[in-house]
Amino acid sequence: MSTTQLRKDVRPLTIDNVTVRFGALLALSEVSFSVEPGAVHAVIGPNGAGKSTMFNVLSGVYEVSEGEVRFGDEVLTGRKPHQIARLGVARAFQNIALSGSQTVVQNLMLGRHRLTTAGFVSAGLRLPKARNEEKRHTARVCEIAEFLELGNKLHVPVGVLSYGDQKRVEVARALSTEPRLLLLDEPVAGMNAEETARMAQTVLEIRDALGITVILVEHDMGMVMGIADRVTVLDFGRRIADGTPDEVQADPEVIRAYLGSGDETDPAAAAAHGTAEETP
Amino acid sequence: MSDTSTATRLVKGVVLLALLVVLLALPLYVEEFWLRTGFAVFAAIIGAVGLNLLVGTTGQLSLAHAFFLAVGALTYVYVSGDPGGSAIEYGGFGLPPIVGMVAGVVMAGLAGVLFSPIAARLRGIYLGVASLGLVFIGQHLLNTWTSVSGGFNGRLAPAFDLFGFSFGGNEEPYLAVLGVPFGQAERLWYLGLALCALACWFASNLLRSRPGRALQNVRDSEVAASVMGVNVQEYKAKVFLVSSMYAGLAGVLYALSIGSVAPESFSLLLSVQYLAMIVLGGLGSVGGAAMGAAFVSALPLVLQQYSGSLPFIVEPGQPGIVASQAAAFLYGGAIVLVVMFEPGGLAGLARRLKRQPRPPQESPPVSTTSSAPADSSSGGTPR
Amino acid sequence: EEGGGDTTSEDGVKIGRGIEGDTISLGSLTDLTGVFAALGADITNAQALYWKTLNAGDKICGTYSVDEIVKDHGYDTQRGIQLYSSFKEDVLAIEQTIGSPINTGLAQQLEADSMVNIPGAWAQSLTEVAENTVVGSTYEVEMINVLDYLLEEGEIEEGAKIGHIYFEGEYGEGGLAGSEFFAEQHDMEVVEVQIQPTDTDMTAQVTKLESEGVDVIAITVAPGQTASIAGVAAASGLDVPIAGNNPVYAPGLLDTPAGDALKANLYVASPVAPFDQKPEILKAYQAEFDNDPTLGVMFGFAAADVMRQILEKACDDGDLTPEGVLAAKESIGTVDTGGIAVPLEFIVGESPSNASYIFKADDVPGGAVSVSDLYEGDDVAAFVEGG
Amino acid sequence: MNQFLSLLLNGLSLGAIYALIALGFVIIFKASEVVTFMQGSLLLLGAYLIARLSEPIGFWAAAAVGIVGTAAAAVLVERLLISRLRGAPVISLAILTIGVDLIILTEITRRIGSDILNVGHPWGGDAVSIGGVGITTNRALAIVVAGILIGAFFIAFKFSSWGIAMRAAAEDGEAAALMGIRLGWVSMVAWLVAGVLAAVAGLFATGSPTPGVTPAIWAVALAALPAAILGGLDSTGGALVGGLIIGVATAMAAGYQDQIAFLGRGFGEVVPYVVMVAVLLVRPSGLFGTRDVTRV
Amino acid sequence: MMDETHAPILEVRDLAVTYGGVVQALRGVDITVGEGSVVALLGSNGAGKTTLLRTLSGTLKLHKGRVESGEVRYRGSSLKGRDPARCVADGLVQVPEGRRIFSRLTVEENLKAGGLGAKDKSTRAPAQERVYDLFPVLADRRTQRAGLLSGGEQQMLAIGRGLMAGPKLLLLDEPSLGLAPRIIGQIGEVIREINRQGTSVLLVEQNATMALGVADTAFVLDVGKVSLQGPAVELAQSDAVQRLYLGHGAEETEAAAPRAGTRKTLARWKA
Ligand SMILES: Nc1ncnc2c1ncn2[C@@H]1O[C@H](COP(=O)(O)OP(=O)(O)OP(=O)(O)O)[C@@H](O)[C@H]1O
Ligand SMILES: Nc1ncnc2c1ncn2[C@@H]1O[C@H](COP(=O)(O)OP(=O)(O)OP(=O)(O)O)[C@@H](O)[C@H]1O
Ligand SMILES: CC(C)C[C@H](N)C(=O)O
Ligand SMILES: [Mg+2]
Ligand SMILES: [Mg+2]
Repeated sequence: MSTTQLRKDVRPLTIDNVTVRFGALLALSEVSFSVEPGAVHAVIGPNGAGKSTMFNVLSGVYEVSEGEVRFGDEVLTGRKPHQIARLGVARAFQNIALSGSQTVVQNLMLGRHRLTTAGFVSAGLRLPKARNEEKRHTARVCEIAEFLELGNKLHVPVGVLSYGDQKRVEVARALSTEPRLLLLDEPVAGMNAEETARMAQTVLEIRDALGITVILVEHDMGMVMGIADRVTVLDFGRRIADGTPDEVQADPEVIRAYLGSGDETDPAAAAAHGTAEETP
Repeated sequence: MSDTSTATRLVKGVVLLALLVVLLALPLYVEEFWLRTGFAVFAAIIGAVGLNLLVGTTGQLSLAHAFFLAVGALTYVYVSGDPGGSAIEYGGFGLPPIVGMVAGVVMAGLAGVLFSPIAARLRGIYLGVASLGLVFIGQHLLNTWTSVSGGFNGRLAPAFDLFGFSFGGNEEPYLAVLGVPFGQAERLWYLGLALCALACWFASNLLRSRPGRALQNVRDSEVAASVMGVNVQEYKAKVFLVSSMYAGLAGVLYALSIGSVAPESFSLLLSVQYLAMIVLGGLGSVGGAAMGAAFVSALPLVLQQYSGSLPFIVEPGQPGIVASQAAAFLYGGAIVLVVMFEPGGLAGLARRLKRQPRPPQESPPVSTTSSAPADSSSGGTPR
Repeated sequence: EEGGGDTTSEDGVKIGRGIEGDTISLGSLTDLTGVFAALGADITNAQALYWKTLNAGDKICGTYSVDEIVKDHGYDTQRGIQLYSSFKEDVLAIEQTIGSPINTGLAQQLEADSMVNIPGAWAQSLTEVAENTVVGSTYEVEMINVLDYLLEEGEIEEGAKIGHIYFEGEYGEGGLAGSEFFAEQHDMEVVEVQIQPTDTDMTAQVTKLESEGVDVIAITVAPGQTASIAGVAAASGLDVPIAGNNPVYAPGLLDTPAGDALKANLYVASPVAPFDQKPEILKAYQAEFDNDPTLGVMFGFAAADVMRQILEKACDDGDLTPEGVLAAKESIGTVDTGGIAVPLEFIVGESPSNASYIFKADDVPGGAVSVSDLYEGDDVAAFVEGG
Repeated sequence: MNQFLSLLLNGLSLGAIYALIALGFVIIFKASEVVTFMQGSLLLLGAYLIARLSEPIGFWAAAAVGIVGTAAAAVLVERLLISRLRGAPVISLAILTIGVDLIILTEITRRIGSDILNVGHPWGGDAVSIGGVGITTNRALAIVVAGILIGAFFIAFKFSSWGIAMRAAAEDGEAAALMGIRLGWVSMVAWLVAGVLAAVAGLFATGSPTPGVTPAIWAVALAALPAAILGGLDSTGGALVGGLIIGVATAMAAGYQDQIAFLGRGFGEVVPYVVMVAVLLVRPSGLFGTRDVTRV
Repeated sequence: MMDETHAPILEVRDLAVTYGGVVQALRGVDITVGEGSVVALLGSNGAGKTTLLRTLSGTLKLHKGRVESGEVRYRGSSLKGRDPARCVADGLVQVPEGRRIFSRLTVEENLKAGGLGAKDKSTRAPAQERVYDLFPVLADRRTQRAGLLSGGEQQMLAIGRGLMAGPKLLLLDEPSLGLAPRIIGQIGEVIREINRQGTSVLLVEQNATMALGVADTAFVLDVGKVSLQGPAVELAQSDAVQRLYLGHGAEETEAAAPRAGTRKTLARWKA
């Protein structure tokens, strides 16, 4: 754990026996784990293991078939996404879900939605209250953009940004909600090694400076093992491991299901060949 | 970046101001026909701006606009009109016109809110055609409910007045500016201009602020919007409310511009015309909707007024193409040309003239498909 | 607005709006591109021909030639009303306005502008406006006349069952009111079926009438539906007379598969004589235009002739201002168009005539033969009095 | 009972015509996600050509020329306009078709004038009796032809890759091109087929018991739109079922108008829409339409 | 390792491309892909990698891009003006960036769509079987709507779909995106395998470890120009590639930065 000064309202997250079914498919099966307040907690696992599904449960997009998720005293399961957002849970999507025609600032201002109040009437009539609010929050959002190295792209429509920058906007938008719990789904996909390192750095900064909890889903093991305080591993919807990065990396089950031999550059070791020829 | 944006904002302000001055001075120079056409255009602009909030901004394809216009128009004539009618008798409260106008706007809004739960279940073209059902059902209702509508031929609309200042009918008190007497047409022109300017101002404020951003994100990705804390159902209901209130006001002005209302006027055709306005104008922008509304509602009249002077036109009654047919050809052709050269609408043209950078996903993707418009979450979307 | 810019011409006639030198301008709000395009084109053609002939000959008052300003509203009410404002300062009167909703919408303005107007329709409500000059009997009277004719001829009997297919709106309801009144007088029953102008297939409607066992079909529809009704009735063996208001027929129907059925069963009441009574008009028309004329042509001639007579009267009275023309219309008494239209007398709120021409469809030039001269049903007087 | 059967048969035959038009909507939608508003004028064009030509060259030759001509017109529109706007918002394309529709409609209306053109079907106003219930030969043939055509398309979609190519092209043109799918070809074929279907529908829509070709038959296409939606805009079978449902509902509402008179006279006119909205409330993508699924 | 003397299947000479006439995405690029070789193309975001592939596959004009100068020769003939469908028919197949699977089609239909461009129809069934062998999860989900797959599963489908056409030259745009490490290894193996069977590959990757592991030669693209090129093994040793693409040296920055205080920080929001 770091020397972080926790935000006072950051609570532990408890995932209790969560099951999600799609027809016959068990996307999550009796998964339980808990996330310490102020931790960077990684969730990893093979493709289709249920990581994004877990995020969909946490943010209220999917309903659980069984089980419960609690954030402090609040039960998250059964609530609508916007209600969960109001509790301070924010999410950056795996597949970018920004408004391409709107600028970076406008996209980030959407993150302020839960923190602001201007309605149709006061916004439409440009009442002073709405204008002041807009000004204050725009300033904050620019700070956040600055923090994610988007300072020189504030007024560019996000649709023309490169993939890496759009990923950064995703993270920035989630941060703009001033969350207590931040969910990041593959934030460095499509980034090169150097950019990945910078993003890893940013995640640590977020945790330390803001004192909030971060759950990270990522396939870049360098990043995960570098910054996670704790790692949960899913496979076929089941939790197969949970522990510190070192423990998890050494777990044979995890190596078999997910990591492979660890040396991807050596083709002989990759299971691929075997799969191609030995699968009945 | 922000330097250029203040500069463009300045230019935009100057252009708008110049436009306003021209519009204010126009009644001193042009004929009544043009003022009346102008008033109809103002009404159309208000309706189109409202529809654009719904379709362009929020991505809810609606063809029900004619119905909401009808609610506004009928409420106005019923609340402010007197009982009458010879063949078919109809009722009326005879309240002051301003009351009728407000009631029209409110009732239309209410109708929109009532429809929104149905709308919430449907998407894309399915929503569009289902909302068309509202138009047919509404027309049937009006034809049947003759005590309100006056039946098939409709009923007269009371002239508007505000605190004793009449906008039609008796032209009192007498008013003349620079020697030009201000009669009904001139007065209506200013009424329309004022309401239209107000409606556009309100809508563009809305688009640039919290509710507008939420609506645009509902269009681009409902899931993302809700995860960011937007109550999607509530916002959809609200935008239906606002959009149909705009339609209601447009309906009231429509009644004033015709001087009467008949159920037949609020047909499928009117809905399609409104859709054409916002698409040809450019989805999502207030200026675009205004341009599109002017284009669709005035062009046929303008063409008919001038197509008589085309060389190949024959007098009505002679074999060949008469002026009004030529106007229809030209109008159809104009629609085709606009789409061919500016698929994103006339607003794109204006933007191109200003040579602003053009974001690739310019025109908001309102798809007529069943899927949520360009939802990046569907996995098939490029970066 | 000019206000009262009236002047007096050389020969002492007061003139004002719509007269420029020796030319009188008349307006026409027609439909050349909308649902009533066929009707509108025929009326417009006929009127153009009428004025062309007149301008080359006698002119109005021996002085004025007539110029038309024709506007096409495509049956769009808003457009019609805007187009009205585009020419109302320039025309003396309107010789044709198609579309009941447009006529209704214009009522107030017609009154304010003293704009004498000939609607292209025959609804009772139109007669309530003093400026409107309805050329013919109302739909109610028409329907009573044709049913009465059938009763008279023994095609139907007292106590019969009438199946009435009618349009939604004033036109259809006018016709229906006629048949209902007639049924009351003769102990008959009316089975009503309402349709929309856009319906083209009448199978379901006729099937219903057939199962009700009607003895006569009354129709207040458009030509397309007429053919379908006759065709379906014939195919299903419902061999009963069909009685229609004037807009139900067009000669082109005879070429359709329903042609024989129409010739056998259709009886139509009309404000204007069919072409067999006025072959010279048909000839003149066909010399100029190459389409198959409908009765709209006769109506166009009749309307133009009525307009001419009103203008002549106004001229004789020394007042060709709009107000003068309106006064002439009100004081003209009975108008005789030389057998083109029924005799007319304009009294606000009343059917301008009690008579109709009754014709049957036939393979003759113009597609119709009259089966009687001017015909006035026995019940019409009672209907007109009873209001 | 007899009335019921008669209405049913009549409704089915009307529905067969709707189904043909609806299938045109479906195919263009499948290939491009565009809802075309041109079906009405294409139908009118087809009927007009056949009617005008059947006098000089005989009905069958006229029918062939009319169908080919209408298909050619549709292809022309696709080549000259639609194909040049690849990537444009589909809603703009829909509006474009309104413009083209207006032009064609105006021209044909002008040419028809006040006439009612007779198509000159060899079967004229003949009627046949099915199970004691009469129906015109024209309509009976409409049912048969619609059944055959729609069946053929159903099979074509099921057992060839044509359907996949279309849907792929519609969802993501660029990715489809990268699969070797010829976008221009897919779109052209779709319009061609829609043109053929419109002309065939026009051929039957203007036969007995309808009098002949008037501009009013343009509106038949309007009734087919709710049919296509109700069935599911991307479903071939849906077009058939939707067409039949709307046809039968319309006929029943007209035939039993007294029984539903409490809803107001003329309610029959709104029946197609009421049926459609009711279906959509239960199945938001129509009866057989592909359900809309997205995930994040 | 492949023999460098092979005749090139693809030759790009002095290629310059712009978007909308203004954005210069490529500014004189020379790249050669030898017949039967695997070539890796690296470069940071926005370097022009995707633009190059679009030029090759004929989809550039769909993005309002234009070739300003230079030429591209594929198997000896110019690709100028060749439309995408022809390219596929000629064996030039691109797996696009960002998956671009047909989300409303089922998994199997996606694969079928991938096979539509193949000249030889008889190869479709075996090709499909091979894809299912490579990615068994796709076989399990044959009838599922592709849009419901997880991100990585969609990526597998995209790659599998590209293999269906039986390409001679396969252009892969970031195939490893969003894939689990084990699968990335597997993809590398697949690339070698199809290469062995005679397909040449041009591989665009951010995952340089994998790319340089399977490639014979590599190019690095930097703002529209080739900045480095050479045998993959040699390039992997170069400083720039080590730092930027292989992440070596990044760890130090990471560890050092917070203490150095050079990074921007974000204050908490109070309100
Ligand atoms: N809405 C849904 N309907 C049906 N199946 C679904 C749905 N959402 C997810 N799945 C299935 O559930 C499984 C888990 O998917 P999920 O997206 O959670 O995987 P993931 O762990 O995020 O994988 P990746 O690393 O590839 O993103 C997958 O097999 C997927 O196909
Ligand atoms: N459609 C387009 N219109 C305008 N500019 C574009 C377009 N597509 C790409 N660009 C620009 O061209 C340049 C090269 O982009 P390209 O997509 O080829 O980069 P890339 O190397 O593939 O990057 P990434 O690693 O992010 O995929 C970038 O500056 C980009 O902004
Ligand atoms: C000729 C009539 C059928 C006209 C009809 N009354 C109308 O609405 O204009
Ligand atoms: Mg995932
Ligand atoms: Mg790229």
